[in-house]
This record gives sequence, C-alpha cells and structure tokens, in this order.
Amino acid sequence: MEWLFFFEVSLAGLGTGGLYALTAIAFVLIYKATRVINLAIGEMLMVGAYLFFGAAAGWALPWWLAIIAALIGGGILGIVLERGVIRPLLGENPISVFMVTIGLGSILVGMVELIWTANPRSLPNFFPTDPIFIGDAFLAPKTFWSFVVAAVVIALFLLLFRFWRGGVALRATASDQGAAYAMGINVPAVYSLAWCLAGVIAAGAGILLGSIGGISSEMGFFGLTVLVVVIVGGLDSVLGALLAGILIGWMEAMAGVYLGGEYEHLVTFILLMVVLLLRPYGLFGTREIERL
Amino acid sequence: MSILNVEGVSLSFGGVKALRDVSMQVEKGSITAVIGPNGAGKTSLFNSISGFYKPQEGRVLFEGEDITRLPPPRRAALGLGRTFQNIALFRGMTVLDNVKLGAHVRMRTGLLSAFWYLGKARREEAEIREQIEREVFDFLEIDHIRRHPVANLPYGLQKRVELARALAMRPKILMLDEPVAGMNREEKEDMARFILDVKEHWGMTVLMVEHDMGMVMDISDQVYVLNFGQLIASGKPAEVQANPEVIQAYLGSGDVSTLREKLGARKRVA
Amino acid sequence: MRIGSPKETYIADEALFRTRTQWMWFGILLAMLAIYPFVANMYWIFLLCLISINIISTTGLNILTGYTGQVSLGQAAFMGVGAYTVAWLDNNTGSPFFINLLAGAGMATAIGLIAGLPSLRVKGLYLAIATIGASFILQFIFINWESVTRGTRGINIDPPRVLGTELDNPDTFYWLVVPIMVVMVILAANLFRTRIGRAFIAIRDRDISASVLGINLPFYKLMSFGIASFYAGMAGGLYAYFFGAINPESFPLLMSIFFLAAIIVGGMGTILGSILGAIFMTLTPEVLRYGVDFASPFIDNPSQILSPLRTAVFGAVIVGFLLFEPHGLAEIWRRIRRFFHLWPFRT
Amino acid sequence: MIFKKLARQFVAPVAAATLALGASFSASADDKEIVLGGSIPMTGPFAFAGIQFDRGLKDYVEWINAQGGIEGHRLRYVGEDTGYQQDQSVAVFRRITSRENVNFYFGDSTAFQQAINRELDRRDILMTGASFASELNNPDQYPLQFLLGPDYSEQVGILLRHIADESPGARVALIHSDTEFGRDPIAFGRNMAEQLGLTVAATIVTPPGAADISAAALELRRARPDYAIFHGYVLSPIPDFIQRARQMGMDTRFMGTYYTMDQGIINEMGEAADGFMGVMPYRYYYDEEGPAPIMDAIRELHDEYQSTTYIQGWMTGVLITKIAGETIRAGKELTGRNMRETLDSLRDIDTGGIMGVPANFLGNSIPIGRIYRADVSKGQMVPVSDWIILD
Repeated sequence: MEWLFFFEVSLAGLGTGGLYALTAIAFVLIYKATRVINLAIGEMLMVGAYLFFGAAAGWALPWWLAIIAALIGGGILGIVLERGVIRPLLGENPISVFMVTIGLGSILVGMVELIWTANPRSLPNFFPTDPIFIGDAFLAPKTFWSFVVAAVVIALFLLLFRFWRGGVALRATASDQGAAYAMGINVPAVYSLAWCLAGVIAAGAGILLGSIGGISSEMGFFGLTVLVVVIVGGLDSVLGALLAGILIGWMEAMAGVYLGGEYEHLVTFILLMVVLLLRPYGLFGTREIERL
Repeated sequence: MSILNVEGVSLSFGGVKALRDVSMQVEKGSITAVIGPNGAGKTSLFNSISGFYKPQEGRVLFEGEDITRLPPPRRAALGLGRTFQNIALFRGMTVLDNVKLGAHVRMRTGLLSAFWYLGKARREEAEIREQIEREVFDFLEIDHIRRHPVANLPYGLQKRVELARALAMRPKILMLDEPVAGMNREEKEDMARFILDVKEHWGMTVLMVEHDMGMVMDISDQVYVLNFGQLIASGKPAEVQANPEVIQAYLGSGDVSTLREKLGARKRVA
Repeated sequence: MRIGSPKETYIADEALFRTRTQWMWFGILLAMLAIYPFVANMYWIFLLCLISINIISTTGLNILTGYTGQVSLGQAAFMGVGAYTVAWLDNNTGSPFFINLLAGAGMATAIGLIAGLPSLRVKGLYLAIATIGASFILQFIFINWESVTRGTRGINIDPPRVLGTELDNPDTFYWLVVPIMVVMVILAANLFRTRIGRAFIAIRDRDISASVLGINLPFYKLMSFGIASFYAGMAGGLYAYFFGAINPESFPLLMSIFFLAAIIVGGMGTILGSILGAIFMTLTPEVLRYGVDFASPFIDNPSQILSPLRTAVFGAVIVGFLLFEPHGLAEIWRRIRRFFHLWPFRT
Repeated sequence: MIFKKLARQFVAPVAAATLALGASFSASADDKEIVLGGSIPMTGPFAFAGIQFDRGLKDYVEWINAQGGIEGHRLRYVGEDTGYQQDQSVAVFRRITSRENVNFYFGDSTAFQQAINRELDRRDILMTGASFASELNNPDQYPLQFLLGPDYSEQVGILLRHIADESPGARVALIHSDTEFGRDPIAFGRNMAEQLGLTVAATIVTPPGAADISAAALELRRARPDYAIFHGYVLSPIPDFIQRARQMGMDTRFMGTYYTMDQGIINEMGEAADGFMGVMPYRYYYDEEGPAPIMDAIRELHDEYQSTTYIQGWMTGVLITKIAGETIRAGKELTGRNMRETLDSLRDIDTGGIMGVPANFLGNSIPIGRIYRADVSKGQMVPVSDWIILD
C-alpha cells in the first residue's frame, strides 16, 4: 500500500510536472530567441485561460472552438507584447527588459480583473471523466489527460523546432543572431514568431491548468515556479526545461504529501538556491563567458 | 633592476593556446612595449599580469613577490595600474569621479565615516581632490571637463581620462593597453608626450601594448614581440626593427592595418 | 538665470550642496516638512508618514539596484525581517524603540548579507531570481516560526514612546519617521561622495574593470546588500510601529516589486530618484481614486474598477517609464531645472 | 471639482475658509447621526463578498432610516473599496475617520482588523467585519471588536458537534489552505474532535493559490475519512477535491465553513455539490420557516435570491441598531467603550430571524450556527440540524 501510494503520488507529481515543462518551453523559446527573461509568462498563461473562459462561457462557443479561439488570442497577445513593448527595448540593459515584463504582468492582471473581476471561476470540463488506473494505481483523469496533452504538444513543438523552416530560423537566431541575419533570416520576424508561439503554448498551458483547478487572476503565480524550473534546467535548454519541469512537479507532490502542503514551494525555492550556488547556469544551460 | 617579471607563462582557453611560455622583464623606470600582430596574445598577457586571467603555467612576480594567485584588486593595491583597450570608463560617473575612483586603493574611508561624511571621509576626499587637481588634471589638461559625464566626451578625451584614472592610483607600474589606438596624429603626439612625462617627471614604469610602431619605436626603451602567443623577439627598438622574424611576422600576418602602420612608422623613423 | 559660482576651497566644491541657492531650497524643504503636520489633515499626515517609510526602503534598494546594479526582489522580505525583529523585541524585552529599530535594521542587514551570497556566484537576472527565492524562504520562516512570529496570526506592536508620549497617531509618529527619513537620505547621499559609493557605481558600470582597478567585488557587493537591507530593516521596523500589527502577508513579493517600480519611476542611481519614485508610487493610487471619483457619474460600478485599475496602472507606469523615460522622474526634474537656470536666455 | 476636493482634504482645518467647508460635511458633529464606516473589499479576491456586504449595508441603512432610524438617529454608511489589501484598508480607515465622526466600523480582513485595533481604542470606535478569526475572539486584546457570528474555531466546533451526534467515533479529515484564514481553527478543531471521541484521520494542507491538488487528493484517499472539513477556501479547490474523491470511489461526506456555504457552491459545482454540508449562522434567503421580520423585509425588497454575505450586511445593521439603540436609551454617548458595555449587557438578542434562536455574545462572538446540506434537485441549501449553540 505504501509503495502504491508512493507510485500514485509520483504519477500525480508528473502530471503537474508536465504543465511546468510545457510552460517552461514557452519561456525557453522566448529566452532563446530574444534573450528576454519573461516574468509575465504566468500572466500570459492566465490570460489564455480567461480567453478560453470568455469564449466558452461568455460567447457560449463549443469547447473545442473556444480552445482554438484562446490559442489564437494567446498568440496575438504574444505578438502584441513583442512588437509593442519588447522590441523597442531590445539591446537595452537586460534588467530593464526583465522589469518591463514584470510591469506587463501587472497590466495583464489588471485587465483581466477589469473584464472578468477577481472572482475565481471554473472552466467547463472537456476531459473524459472516467478514472484511469495504471495497475492498481489511481490517476485522476484530469491529471492524466492534461499530461497527455502537454506531452503531445511538447512533442509537436520539438518536431516543429527541428524540421519546420520557422523552427530552423528560430534555432539559427538563437545560436547566432548576427550570422542568422547575414544568412538572410528575417530576425525581427523570428522574434515575433517566438513570442507568438510562446503565447500559444502559454495559453494552452493555462487552459489545461485552469481545467484542473479553476482559474483566478492570481494563477500567474504558477509562473514563478516555472521560473524556478527554467533556472534549474538552464535558461536556454529545452531538454533542461522538460526534465526540470518533471523533477520539480514530482518533488512538490512528494513534499506536499510527506512533509505537508506548506513545504511544497519551500522545497522548490530551496532547490533554486542550491542550484544557483552550485551550478548557476542550471543543469543544462550554457555558461556565459565574461569578457573584459 | 626589474620591477615586473613574467616567467614562463602559458594560458589557454579550452583548446586554444593564447600564451605559450612567455617570459619578460620590465625594468624599473623604463618604458617597455609589447607589440605583435592582431591576435598575438598581447592583451591576454596584459590580463594575465593584472589578474583577470589565471595562467595555467608560469609565474608573475611584482617587485620580487609572486602575485600569480592574487585576485586583481590585490594586485592593484600593490601598485599595478592600467588602462583598457576598449575604453572602460564608468559611464555613470563624471570625469572627476572616474579619476577619483582610480585612487580607490589609496583611500581608507570606512563605511561609517562615509555615511556621515565627517572627519576622515571629508578630509580624505579633500586631499584626494587636491592631489588629483594638482597632479593629474593640470598635467593632462582635463581640468575644464571635471564635472562632465564621461559618456558624452570625444574619444581622445576619454582616452585621456582613462590615463588620468590610472595615474590617480599612483601605480608603481602603469600598464597601457593601446593608448593611442584610433587617435589622430595630433592626439597621438599629445599622448606620447604624456607617456614620456610620466616616465621622466614621475619616475613611473610604463608597460604598454601598442600597434602604432612609430610611437613604440620613438619612446620605448625595451620592446617585446609576440606572435601566436609566443615571444619571438625582444630588445631595443632598433634591434627589434631589424629582426627578420619580426618583419616576417608582420608581413605574414597579412594584417593590412598593421602593415600600413608599419610603413607609416618607417617613414617617421626615417 | 544663475551663473557659475567660484569656490575658494576644494572642500567647498565637494560639499553636498554647492551653492547658496541649493542650501536655501534645502532649508525651505525642511521648513515645509516642519510645518506640514500643522496644516495637513490626519489623512495626509498618514500618507506622508507612509511615503517616508517607502522613501527609506526605496533609497536602500536604489543603492543596491540603481547604484550597484544588483537587482533585488527581496526588499520587502528584508523589511519583514526588520519588522519582526522590532515586534519581537517590543513584546519580549520592552527595550526602547530606537534600540529596537537599530536591532531590526541590524538583523535585516545580517539576513541581507546571507541572502546576498548568491551575488558572489551569479549576477544580473540570475541574482534577481535568487532574491525571489530568498524572499520565499523568509516568508516561510515568518509563517512557520510560530514561537517568534506567532505564525499567520501576526503580532501586535505597541506604539513607540518618547518622553512618556505615545507616538500612536500619524501626527505624532510623523516626528519620528520624517527625521529618520531625512537623515537616512542624507547618509545615502553622503555615501556617494566617497570611495565606497564610487566603487558601487563602478561595479554597476563595469564590474571586471572595477576589479582590475582595485575594487574587491565580493566585498562591495555584499556591502551594498548589507546597506540595502539595513535601510529595508529600518523601514520595516518603522512600518511595524506605524501600523501596530504585522503578519506574514504584510510583506508580499508584490511589495518588493513596488520598490523596484519606485526606483525605475524615480530614476535608477539617483538619490532624488528614490524620493520622487517613492512619492509617485505611493500617491498614484490616491490620484486614481480621485480620478475614479471624478468619473463616477459616467461609469458603472466605479468602486469596482478602482483596484484592477490600480494594478493595471501600476504595470503601465513601469512599462511606460522604461520605454519613454528610462532615467525616470529625476531626469525630468533635471531638465526642468536646467530650463529655469538658463531662462530667459535659452529655452 | 477634483481640485476642490483635493483642497478640502489638504488644507488646514484651522483656516477659516476650510472651517466653513469642513462644517458642511462633518455633519456628524450633530449628534442625531450614527456613522458606520467601512473598508470594503469591492474588488480583489474577496470582492464576491465585499460587493454583497456593501449592498446589504446600504439596503439596511435605507430600511432602518425609513423606519425612523435608531432611536431617532439617522444611520449613515460610508464605505470605500480596499481591493482586499491591508495597506489600502488602513488607508481607507484613516481617510474616513479623518473626515467623519465614526461610531462603528466594518473591517474587511483579519489582518486589517488586527492592525487597526490600537486605532479603534484611540478613536473609541466599535468594529465588526468580515473576519471570523478566532484570534479576534478575545475581549482582552480586542475589546472594541465583535464578530457577526461564530468564529472559525466555533464553526468547525459546530460541524464536529454535528458529526459526533450523527455518527459517533467517525473519522474526520481537516483540509485547509496554508494561510492565516486556513490555519485559524485547525489546532482547536483537532482538540475538539478528540474530546468528542472522533478520530482525526488526516490534516491536509494545500499551499495558497494551489491549482493542482492531485497529491493532496491521494492523501485524502489514504486517510479514508468519513467526513472531511474544508476550511480556508471559498470554492476552489473544493470542487476538484470532491470530484476526485468521487472518481476514486470514496463516500466521504464533505463539509465547509461559512464563506464556502453560499449558493455559489451549488451553482458552480452542479450535481457534484449534492450532499455537501456546512455551517451557517444565518438563515438563507429562501428559508421561510418561523417568524423572521428582517428576512421578510429582505424578501420584500428583493424578489431574487440574496447571498449569505448580503444577509451578513443586514446582520451588521441589526446588531449595530441593538447596540446603539440600547446605549442611547441608557443616555450614554455613542463611544466605542460605552457601546462595548452595552454589548456585554445584551441578552437574548432578537436578530429579526436572521438567526433562528435568540443570540448571545460569548466573548466577542456569537457561537450559533446550523448545519445545512446542498440539495441540488431543489437548487437550495436545506437544514439538516437544529440551531446549534456552542458554549
């Protein structure tokens, strides 16, 4: 029974970890392409969830149409943020850009509260509700399905990143901007593309997260844990984001059950401090070389 | 008597060998120049001396003391002052503050005294200010811009402020990384005069890296030539100039700007 | 129009206020601060006390972030350390308030130094994130160290007593907080007239060159963390006395962002910026309230848009300043002043 | 206009001009008026309740003034939004008290009500509010505050009492959020459960704002409790817990405390809400049994359902009216301290039917409540116990 319980909790942790990994990918995508640490990722996720809520509950669209609408909305949001705020600041002190994303997060929260108020809401359920059993271990259907969706999206994204022309342009830009520019890649378009894709992914993650636990204007808090995930994984490493996402999801579930819910975030942030002190550039990140 | 000894220093980044077994001596009170084509390892040598790079092999001795493992600030405190190839002024400060910062290692103001700005802090600031005005500003003729933010100054003046900052440290050895790079003829001549004055009036030892052969040949007492991280020649300017290996190195490098400079140097020497 | 003023000595030229006019303005400012509590109503005195506390904390953060270039999102948590220290002393030892305040600031300094340790390994944004981590861990301690912090229930603090009078209301507390604020701002301004302040700026502008020029980076970075936390601790202690009760939720991450926003809006790396930024950020919600009051006949549920509007405007102010006036209000102020210096000869 | 307002607040009350202006709005100097100030969370995470408090208070004030006020005094309510932020709540308090002569004040959170306690004493104001924190239920520390019902510990106590009656020796799980709100009654609840012979099968903590409670749900299943009491939440993540528990085939009965027990739980959860129980100190809008003049007045005013937090606004009004009325009749000034004395002397308060039994203060709280159960087919909360009085 104990081992079964351990196994079940682990599975539940992996479920959350899948969402962390998915959101972390959105984050890493932005970082790789534009070198922006986007603290507003949690708020972008929240906006995506609210767009879905608005489309499904407000306009009464069927859930699949509402998802498409929310994803498109998330993508547009990404482009608008990039063109409107991030691009004018590119090349500025990275700290300014970092703080601008904090400001953006606040604006997004304010807008969502203006439109939908700060009341927590629940999203219409679109996952199958039959319980899932792996052996004897129970897995909540929401957790299972959101993990499946996250995994499929991540896989799709990795394929895109590898084989699609836009993905190649993204990777080229990420590894050497100047060279990419010289090769005729439209670097500004790549910036927009990265933000757009990240917006779509974040919106998707928001819908998944919201369908599990409901939505509120405070769900951007999720972004802080994602920040830890990407730091632990290494800011510019997709693989790192995936593994660290899963790891942290699992660790939080373990801490929550075996230590108590109040320790969930504590272990996350202690892990963060340890990684920063021992391996500042994360498990898989590239170390930046300093020049005089 | 030599003030600085570099003994068999080797430095590599990953697989790239930047310096291979380089040894040199800087005599007290001399002007010593390090020359070589682009990428020869001149700045790497400078950085190894001032402590930003840690060589894998060899030692650096300053006044007979092994400083190879000392962090940069400790070396500065011992009396190694320097300027940088790409001007490294602190853009958020005025000329005066930049120069005062050079005197950092000579000052002792502690935190409490600094907060209240009474007694020691106040006295020390006034003393340093007075010294800088007397020794540095007048000498380098930059007293009229002391309250200007450095960011908006023309290039030549910025170079001069950088020299001023290094001088404010009152170093025992002044290391200049390409002091006249990018200057016009007139500015170069000014700078050459300043460097000679530093040596003659202040008795300071100067170690410089420079591309401009004319200037090197004109004012140096001793020249070291680096190529591909190795020392290929050393001696008095005239000896070095005549060294076939040196000529080969410069011609072989295909470095157009160096060649042009070198030709210009010939003309001037002649 | 004002013309140059020749100096007799370098000491005079190194003074904080170099001209008679500057001294005069400073005197006028002090006089206004002294008169203020007699002419303003209680609410506006309350606001000025709050602004003073915010100025202290903002100034500290500006030393760390604006001057030394080390971004910190832990300022509120360090305030919490100061506040909890004061609260504990107040409830357990009965020591006089100035001892408590200094102890609070000292404790915050100690914690700040520990939290600053990652700055020796990482910089820039990594450091900012490390400070987020540090504030969460501190928050956890505030919540769970029940024997000292009383956990989520929070602690009540008795008002400070001076000569038998309780400073339990803004109009009396004013005489404690405003002088402390003025002194701490002047101390900060002094700091940047000395080698320590210059070392901070040098680290911000070019840390490696600074190191080669003789500045011990770890030492000065930690010192900067220590000073910022000292200011935070002092502000936190005053906060505890001012509000009379604190709990773990009194010092959220959002508050750290508030201070960061204040230095962006005011101007990074200027003392004047800390002051203007803290004033601006504290008063913006007030102005919005008047704005919404004013617009109330034309909109539905005016009272229900105020706080989301504040959140949005808070963000917009950060974004707006970074995009359009990255040097903040201090720069605007400088331009205005220059205009009047030259007036009427040039515009 | 705005400038005029600004000026009004800024300029010295000593200035003659301002005196004139000031007199026009500090009408409360005229002792025929009772002022109820309020820091009201009209926005922010607690807005769902704040908006209803505000409506309830406004409606009550209008109603009581139409009845001739309180012993001939008009009641006036001045509330402002706080966004549910403590610093804003304090600022609103300062703002309102610096221009009004406030007798009563309505606070929006435990933190604020604690923080402002000293100020109440100084200004001699009697406070009540949205918080049912056990911490505030301490007349020594908070002499000028009272609660509008049972404190959170007492609410959990009432639930446990009901459980012990219904199924003695049952296994109970406590699920709470890791917040001040959530932690409040836990220690008390565990103690009381033991005294009542119940087994505390698990105490599960969820981090604040937690979206995913998968692991906690598994923990709940492992504990296999007969009852699970949620505290420290409004809605989320309760539906998720219940849904998962049902999927895992558990037959645990779920319970909630006051702020969970509004109609919202039925509206939001639908079918899954059926059987959800909780403690409620007030009658629901549709609870028409027994004589209840105040409930009738509410129903007369509004045809549609009114939330429990709206009724809480009325409850505030009813208690204020009792306290102020008695104080006036005793010929005493309406200071906080005088009114506290009145409050202590009140016996068997008639709440006009908001509470089904006569109310008595115990300390700062009124430890009375009743267990209701969600009946989804009716779309209503139906009583499953009598009024339980804790002592």
